[in-house]
Amino acid sequence: MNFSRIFHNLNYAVSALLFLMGLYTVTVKPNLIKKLIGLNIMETSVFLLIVSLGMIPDGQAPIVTNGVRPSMMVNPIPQALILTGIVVAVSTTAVALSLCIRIHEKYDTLDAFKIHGRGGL
Amino acid sequence: MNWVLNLLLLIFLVCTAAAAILIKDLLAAAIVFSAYSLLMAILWTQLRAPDLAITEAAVGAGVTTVLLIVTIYRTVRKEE
Amino acid sequence: MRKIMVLAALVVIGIVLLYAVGKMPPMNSRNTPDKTHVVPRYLNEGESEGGAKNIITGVILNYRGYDTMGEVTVIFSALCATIALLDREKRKVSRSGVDASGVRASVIVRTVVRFLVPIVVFFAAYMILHGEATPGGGFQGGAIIGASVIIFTLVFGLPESTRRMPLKARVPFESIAMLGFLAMGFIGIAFGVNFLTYVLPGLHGSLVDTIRSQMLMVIEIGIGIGGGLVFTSIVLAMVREDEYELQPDIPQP
Amino acid sequence: MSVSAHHPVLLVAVPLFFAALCPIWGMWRREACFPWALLGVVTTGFFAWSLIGKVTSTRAVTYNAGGWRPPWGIQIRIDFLSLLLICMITGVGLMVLVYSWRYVGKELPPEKITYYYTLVLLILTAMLGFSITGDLFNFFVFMEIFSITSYALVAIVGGPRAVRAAFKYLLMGATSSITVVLAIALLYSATGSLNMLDISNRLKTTSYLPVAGVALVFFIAAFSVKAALFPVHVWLPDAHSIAPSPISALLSALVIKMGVLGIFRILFTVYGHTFSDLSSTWSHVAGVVSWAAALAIVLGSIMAIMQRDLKVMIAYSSVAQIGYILLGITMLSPLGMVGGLYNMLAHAMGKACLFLVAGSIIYKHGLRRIEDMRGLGRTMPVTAGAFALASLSIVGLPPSAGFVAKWYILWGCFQKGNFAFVVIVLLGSLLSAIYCFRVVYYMFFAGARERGATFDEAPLTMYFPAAVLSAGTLFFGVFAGLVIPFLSNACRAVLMR
Repeated sequence: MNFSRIFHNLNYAVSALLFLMGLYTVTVKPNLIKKLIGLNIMETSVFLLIVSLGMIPDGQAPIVTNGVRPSMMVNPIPQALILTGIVVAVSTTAVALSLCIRIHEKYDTLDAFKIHGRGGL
Repeated sequence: MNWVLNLLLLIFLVCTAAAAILIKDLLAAAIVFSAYSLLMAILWTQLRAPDLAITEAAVGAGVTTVLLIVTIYRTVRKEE
Repeated sequence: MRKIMVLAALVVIGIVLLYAVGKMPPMNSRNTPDKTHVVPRYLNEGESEGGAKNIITGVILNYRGYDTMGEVTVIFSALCATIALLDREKRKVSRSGVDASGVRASVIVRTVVRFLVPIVVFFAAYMILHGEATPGGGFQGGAIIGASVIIFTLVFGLPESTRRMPLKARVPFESIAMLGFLAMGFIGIAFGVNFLTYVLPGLHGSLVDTIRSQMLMVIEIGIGIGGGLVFTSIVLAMVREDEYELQPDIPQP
Repeated sequence: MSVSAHHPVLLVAVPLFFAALCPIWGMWRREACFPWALLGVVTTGFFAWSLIGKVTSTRAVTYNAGGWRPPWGIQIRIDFLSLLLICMITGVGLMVLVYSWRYVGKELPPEKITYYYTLVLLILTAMLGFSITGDLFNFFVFMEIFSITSYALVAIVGGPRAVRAAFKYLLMGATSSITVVLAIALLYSATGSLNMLDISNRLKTTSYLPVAGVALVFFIAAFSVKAALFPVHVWLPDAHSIAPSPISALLSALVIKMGVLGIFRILFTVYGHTFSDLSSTWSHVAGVVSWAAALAIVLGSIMAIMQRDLKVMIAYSSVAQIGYILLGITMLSPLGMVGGLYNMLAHAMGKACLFLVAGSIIYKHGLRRIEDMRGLGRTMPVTAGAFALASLSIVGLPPSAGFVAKWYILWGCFQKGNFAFVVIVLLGSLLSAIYCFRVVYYMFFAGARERGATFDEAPLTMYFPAAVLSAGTLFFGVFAGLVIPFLSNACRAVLMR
């Protein structure tokens, strides 16, 4: 494993770490809202990875203004994709939270172990 | 892109994410998560993505946090 | 036991991810595959072909407009899903102008918010209309509109904001973002070009650019209004408290 | 350019238009939603129908959304597999919609009816868009639409078990969606493109193949969750058994096929060309998927036998049938792949029919337990007959479509010389015969006297769709020659290049 490359790609490594933290929360934490926070952390970590892909040295935002040549701009595609991704993330969260409200009405708890018995979700 | 600022923001990101995961009080976790989103927005301005930074600040830190808080308000606040 | 299994799985995934990170193209460099293949055309021609100074706006509305149509469908389906799960807010609620604990918001907060909300909405409108040239655009503007409604609801209570934005006025405009996309797409088909093509045949000179920017503007405004209303409706459906209906009106001080 | 050239995009735009206006109709009058949705699906079906001739005469119909050529814009690409799927989606969707009319009127609170039909239209739109797109990120966007709508549709009635199952489904589904984005990001960093065919070309020359290999693993893992492949199938029995029956039919017949389509597209369309470094990773992944599928066949069938609730049994049977489909696809022999893809068709019709029948029984008598089905063959002859016909297809007996599919899969196993899979396929058929014919036995032969022999059938709009679907399994069994030649051409093209 090439550690100097990993350090150079620090943003990628941190997003991998955040992804794992989110996944841990989703799978282990019993509280449903906690799980959703973990899901959101996972999502933003992937977004961080994609946005970091587009960076170039001394890059400028991809907006045509005076004094910014196209070769100085960062890659706009990841940004366009992530714009979609953020909206998708908030949509999923909204649906999940409405489900949480319903679950709390039926079970009077948000603890996965209490809702499901021993196995959890 | 400023390497020092980038590094600092990454460290803060990991700290806030860990805090949001570990804090037992869900309301506090939601607020910390909102801070996490804002840090992410700042990081994105450093990565020259102003559109995304605005979106994340409005949607991630704003709308998502409000939805979380509304849900916590309608359900339970403490993680048992 | 379960924790140990999960941790083992996470370690495996982590090693795979780290391996990928080690092999990925170096960050912050110009010669990676993603910057040499598709992007140069966007950056060089984006203003003239895509019709927006902000290249990202050009990409999301023009080059990848079909994706964005899917994206507005995602938030619309999130709204439908939320409503299907929670129902709409009830229309007749009596307890007005108080927060959850029954305490009226202080006069300072109310005054500040009364002045703040128009400014926020104005800023959102700027963002929607000016997304072509500056950071921002329909989604950002829509989210900010949604945020302003949330602030208003927090301070003045749900009944007041449902009075200001009644259900009958909201429902027809919630799907307007999709309808904007579809209308512009069908215009393209009617003119004999592909769906979501904004350069219509049979036009000359600067008229092409004008028509294109008008069409993009229609879509952008549609996304702004539709997105804002969807966020508003989701939040209003979620803050609906059934107990509100049962309690008598608290006399105003 | 004539209007017929635009049919590929109208396949998505028209149902989307109908979905967008549905809540407005519902605000005016709730009863208007059903005819409106029906009109939408019928119109969409017309576009799907009109594409059949075009796709079968050429290899693929393409359409550039926005007029941008592929690497720059999003291309819609309808090959024969997409055609098969869009015909399945519109056909089964229409039947499910017709069935919904009476069922929903009884089971759902009236204020939810508007959004029920809107969500059904949205889920059909999303599946159509997902099947015909040629762009990876567009793939993800449509996947999110049908995922979000199906989470809501599972829980729309709102019982305690339903919301619990929906949340479980949501957690697994959302995690897999995020994994798909991660994989898209990795693949984008290695190739710099989002169009599937373009990625496939660029993978030949890229110097970042290990990254693409990791992306492949994540893609397959994520789509396996959507397809409910064996170790990650745990959401399926809960969600599919507790959802309203038309929705169970929709989810089991179509939505899990989308996961299969994802695996197919990734394995063959995107990564199919790559040789050298990646080929060992690729064949390992395919091997793992085929063994998981084999395990799914056995364990899914055994779990189905152990169930006492009819809908849970049918749901576990879906796990086994998905195993057949994926086993056929990942066997890497043309015959096996034809069998796997044909089983998609057979399973879509058969499983939709079984769930609709189970729904009719719940609607009419409120019965869920298999032992309680005694004598239903007399009182509900059409419904029970449809069940028996459809279970022929699920088991794989002639002359049903399921038989053709399993025959090809078996043939593919022999061609590959893999006798373990031969045994598993035959064992799976035996086990499914046990669980299916147990129900048929109760319906027709056990204790008929306990229930009066009076004719007490479900409404016409409920038994008719089930009858049509079961007749469909028979039709495509007898006239398999209508589809098989095109499928085998497509499969050979996929495997030989």
